[in-house]
Amino acid sequence: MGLIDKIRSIGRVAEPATEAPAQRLPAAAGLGGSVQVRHVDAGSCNGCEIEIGQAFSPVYDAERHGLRLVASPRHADVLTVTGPVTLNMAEPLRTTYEAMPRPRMVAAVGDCARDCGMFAGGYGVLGPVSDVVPVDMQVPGCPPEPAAIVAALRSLSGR
Amino acid sequence: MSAWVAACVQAGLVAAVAPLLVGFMRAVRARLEGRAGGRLVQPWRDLRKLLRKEPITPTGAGVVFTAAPVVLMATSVLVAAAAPYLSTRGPLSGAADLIVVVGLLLLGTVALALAGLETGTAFGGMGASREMTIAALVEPTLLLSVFALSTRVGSTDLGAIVAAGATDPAAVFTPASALAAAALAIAVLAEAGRLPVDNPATHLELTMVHEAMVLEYAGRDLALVEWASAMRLSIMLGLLANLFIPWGVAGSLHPAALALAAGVFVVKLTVLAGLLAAGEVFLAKLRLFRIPELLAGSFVLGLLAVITSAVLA
Amino acid sequence: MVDQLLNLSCGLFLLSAIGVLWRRELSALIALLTVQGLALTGIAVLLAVDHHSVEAAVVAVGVGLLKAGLLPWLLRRVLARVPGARETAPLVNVSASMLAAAALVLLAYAAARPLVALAPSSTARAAPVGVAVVLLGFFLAATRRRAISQIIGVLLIDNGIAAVAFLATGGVPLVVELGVSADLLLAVLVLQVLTTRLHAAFGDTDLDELRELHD
Amino acid sequence: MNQVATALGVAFAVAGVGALAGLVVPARVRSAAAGAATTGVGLAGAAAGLCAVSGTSWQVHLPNLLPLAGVSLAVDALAGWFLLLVGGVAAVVGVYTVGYAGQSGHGPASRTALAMLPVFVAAMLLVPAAGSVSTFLLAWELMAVTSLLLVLSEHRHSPAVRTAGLWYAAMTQAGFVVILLGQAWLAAAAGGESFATIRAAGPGLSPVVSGGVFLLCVTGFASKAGAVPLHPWLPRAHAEAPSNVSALMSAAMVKLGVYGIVRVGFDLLGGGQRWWWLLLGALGVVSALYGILQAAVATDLKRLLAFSTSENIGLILLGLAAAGLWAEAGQPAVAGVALAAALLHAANHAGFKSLLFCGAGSVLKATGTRDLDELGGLSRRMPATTALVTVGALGAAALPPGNGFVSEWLLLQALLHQAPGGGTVMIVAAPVAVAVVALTAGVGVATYVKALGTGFLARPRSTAAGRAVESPRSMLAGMGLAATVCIGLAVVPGVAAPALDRIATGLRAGSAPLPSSGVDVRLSGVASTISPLWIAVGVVGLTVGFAALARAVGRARRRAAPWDCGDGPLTARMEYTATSFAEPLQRVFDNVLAPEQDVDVTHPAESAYLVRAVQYRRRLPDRIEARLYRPLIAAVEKVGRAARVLATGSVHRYLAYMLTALVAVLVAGVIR
Repeated sequence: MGLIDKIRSIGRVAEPATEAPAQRLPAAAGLGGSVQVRHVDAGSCNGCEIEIGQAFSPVYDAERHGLRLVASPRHADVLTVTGPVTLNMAEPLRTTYEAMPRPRMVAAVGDCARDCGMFAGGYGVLGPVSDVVPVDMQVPGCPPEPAAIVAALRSLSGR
Repeated sequence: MSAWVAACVQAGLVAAVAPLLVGFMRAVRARLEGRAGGRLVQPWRDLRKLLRKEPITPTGAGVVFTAAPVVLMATSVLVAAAAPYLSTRGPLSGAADLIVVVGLLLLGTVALALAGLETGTAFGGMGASREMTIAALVEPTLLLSVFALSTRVGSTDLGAIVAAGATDPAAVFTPASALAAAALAIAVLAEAGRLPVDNPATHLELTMVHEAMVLEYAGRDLALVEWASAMRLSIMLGLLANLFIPWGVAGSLHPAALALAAGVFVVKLTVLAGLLAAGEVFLAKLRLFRIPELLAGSFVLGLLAVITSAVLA
Repeated sequence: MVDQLLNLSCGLFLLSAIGVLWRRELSALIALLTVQGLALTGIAVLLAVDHHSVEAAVVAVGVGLLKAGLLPWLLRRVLARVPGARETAPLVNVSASMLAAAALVLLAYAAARPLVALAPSSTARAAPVGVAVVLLGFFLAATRRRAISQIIGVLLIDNGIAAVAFLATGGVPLVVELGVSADLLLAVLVLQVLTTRLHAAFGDTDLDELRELHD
Repeated sequence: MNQVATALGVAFAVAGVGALAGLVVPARVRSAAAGAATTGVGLAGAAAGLCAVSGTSWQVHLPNLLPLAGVSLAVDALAGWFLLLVGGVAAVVGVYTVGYAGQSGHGPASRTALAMLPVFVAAMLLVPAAGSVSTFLLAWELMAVTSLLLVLSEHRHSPAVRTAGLWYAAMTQAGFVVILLGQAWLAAAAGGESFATIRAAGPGLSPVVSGGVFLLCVTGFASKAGAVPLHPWLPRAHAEAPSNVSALMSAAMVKLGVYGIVRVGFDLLGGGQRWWWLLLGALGVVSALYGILQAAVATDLKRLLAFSTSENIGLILLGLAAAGLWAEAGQPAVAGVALAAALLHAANHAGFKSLLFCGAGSVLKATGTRDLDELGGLSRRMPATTALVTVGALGAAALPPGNGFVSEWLLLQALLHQAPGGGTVMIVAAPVAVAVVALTAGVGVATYVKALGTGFLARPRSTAAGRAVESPRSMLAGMGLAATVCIGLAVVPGVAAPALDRIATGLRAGSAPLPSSGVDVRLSGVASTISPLWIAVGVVGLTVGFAALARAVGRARRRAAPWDCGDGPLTARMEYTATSFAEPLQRVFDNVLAPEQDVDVTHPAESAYLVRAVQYRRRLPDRIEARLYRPLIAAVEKVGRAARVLATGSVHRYLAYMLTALVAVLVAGVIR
């Protein structure tokens, strides 16, 4: 019965939610408060992955805002992309975007995804995400804080 | 005539409640994990959005792929309309047979499995293969518990079984029905793809059973699949509830009685779903080849149920 | 009312035996054994209430203390001393042994029908449960490798015999029950020592390795 | 003149003409002629059966048609049911044969094959029509010989056909001998060889005699019916025979084994003791489980169908056993339900299995392979065939609204019903039987999902499958006919109720099982109802409705490459094959199937941690055959070799043998 005691002693770890964003991104109007997220690591250093993982962890609990990570791009509305797009990941990124049903959006998470950050000009780097797929929103930071990621995604779900 | 109306109302009720039930189970799980969790209506929001999005057919897939979600939905709705959830006197007495219900649910599973194979992806085939294996092994348990329940009444008609139970409580609290309930509960877990047989929340394809078959579905198709799956869960929990807690089911078709029955039914569903969700927090998914052990156990429970019902009866 | 409760405790009694065959974790096995002890106690108490006999009640209390209290505690201690043994090592895989259990229970019911026909009372109708548990106990002891599984098997057999005695005759003399229980206690203690020695000698409690003592 | 007589007369006449035509007409039109003749025979036989099941019985004795006993025919409702069954199958197969045999002039279109086809059908019609032991045995042997010739019709193509023929010949002749002994004993004990006399004397026979006769007859009939463990000929013959012949054998001929058991067990011997039916039930249980498990792991499409025949026979035998037990326990109503379930399932199986074997034939013709691992993608290349096969598979999987479902529902009702008088045996046997039926149904569903999903859906796994073309119209027509029958049986099985009632009451086995069954199926002994029509209407209607609704609202559908995890396009080699689909089931039932599999991993020279190639091989030998028949065959061979010593080849030696034999006989005569 150890688990029950743990549950009781820990209680609720999710931090109190801030109020919902004032306006929702116009492109996300059709989603009606439900946002499924598919993630692609286009060549990141995994710093952003850790932060995204945190965003869906019990502490930040993105699920309460109608956000969910899904297992297939076919189920997804938003593609979160991290890192500078490397030569090898450009095609997979394009296929993933193609596999998503319309309306679909792309969120470039982290400075590398916006402008290749410190990897700009690297021999294996093709360019920022916007060179490969149309980007609808960007989350600055190296890495961006989970709160920032959650806030950005909330501007899609509107809750 | 009114019987048909009642059936439609019942189907509508199940269809409306099922996503909420899923939302409720997610909420319970979230609370036990220390999270705040989403709203109850979140699954409904998801469905609404998915219905608006475009469906995608993989190249090379044909009519089977597009038909499967619809067949799944049709079978679920038919069962939801026929089974005695609100009143024991449904219009489709010939379809409210327990064996027919099992067959119809299996038909939905088969449609989805064929669709998984039709996509030609490795994951689709894997999911289909695993789903059919589990379905095949669940069948004996299901029918043995049917046996145990029907010997009490001398009929496999769901309405008759529920009515008999409601009129004679002593016949419900027997070892036989307790064993049958346990066996049926495990079978329901397996059929509905819940832990420990299948993890509905997994993202790792190699551990998927049900999810692997629907990886290719998008938009409207996915909405139908998820809605139908939610309905199947409610359908089976509802059967479990009404077969073993048969009170509050209307014996007539009077609107007031039906309304009351609806309330009671929703409460039963909520309780069962809450228990299931809370239990899942304590469980881990079984290895695929440990699942036969679980089902063999439930099979023995079903057999014991039959024996005891035959001997003690 | 008493009949209903009696049936339920009989069902529990049988279920726990099945569960012992079903689960792999030894700790779970011991927990199930405790449950079974409680169910047996329940049966005894109900019968005592049924017959309004004080002696039977005393027996029931004794049974409860022994089967649901002392023996599981001893087994936990054995388990604690043998760190390696977390799961049973079945010689027959679990699915197969479940089917075998089904067959054994069928056999028990078929075989015990004359007994039931002899005294068609609700208590006698539950007697096959005891027979089934005896068979299951033998099966467990025969098809599990760890010494603790053997102990548990023996305990199942004893529980089954006790249940048959209670249900068929409506209670055994206090002396007999106490004597049997004393023997059992002794057996458990011996096996406990054996297990620990075995562990010390081989670092394992796999009884198949006792064969090495022959040659 | 009685209609049954007329119809049967027409049937036999057409058969003669057809055989002649098959022999004389040129190869161009040969298959058309023979096919038409077969259809004619089939339709006439079906007409006779229809008259018989609707109440007009007929019997005649023609003493001087044959020497000694002559020929006597007697057609009652039971015989009519099987006449109808055989005739229907033959009508379907006849139409199918026209396109299937083609105009090549060899193989299934060879002179013998096409000439034999109508004769084979006529022989199968003669078996249930026989009214005396001698006529029955004659018809049975005629059926065996003609079917053997048909099985061998492709013997030039592969040696496998020859071994199959050998197995079939050996087992069917052995079965015939056993039946001969049984029926001769019966006739001798009853003091007359016409079924009427035996029927009168049957119940009065001593239990030893009747038990022995039942054992002998059941052994022979069960081997013809392909019940495990008397089945090894079946997967071979069904797989290697031309598909139209496989359809005839699996859908019609095998059922005559069932007919024999019903005729002897229920009719001639008039019920019997409990152990008969327990034995039959055990046979059914074993056949059902073993058959479906072998089918589930088979990758050869026709082998799969053949083993599924064993499974369905098992279910039918289970139904008969239940009927016998309930009748013996004094529960005529439930016994009637069980009997109805068995007979209805026989009809259903005839429907969907003829359809499925024809479908397998079309696939084989179009792609040249029966291996499911090589097939796939046919739903695009052969849409009509795929649709028709789907109807058959739905029935074979016993899913609503398929036709197999109704009969399995009836069977379950008969088993689920715990009537008083069953006693301990039924209390123990019924749950086991129910569990077996359930497991069989479950594995059966998986089996047919495999057959349909890996054989017809997804992408082609071989160039041959990729080049498949739709079959000619006549083949589709034949399959369409079968599909129509299947759908009819699935939606309104109530139409068969009067016939089944008449049979059950006629057999003294049970009271009318399905009184007042129209759209719904109502049982007399059991308080359960099923309305297949409404279930079908509900499923189809709701499906169509939802599809229309979904199409009406929402966005347009888009086609996109299947999701490949972003890593290159998916090839056919990445698909799940039939083998991989069945792998979990094979693992679960490892102890029963005992597969032989080995994995060789070859490493490159530089490092043992790298892998150059992995080779996986799996064989699933028929375990019963390996354990039971191989030793037997070895022993027989040893005896044969020993006997060779006597045969040195010198004529004088042989003449000496004859002389000694003659003398011995005479001496024996003198001594007595």
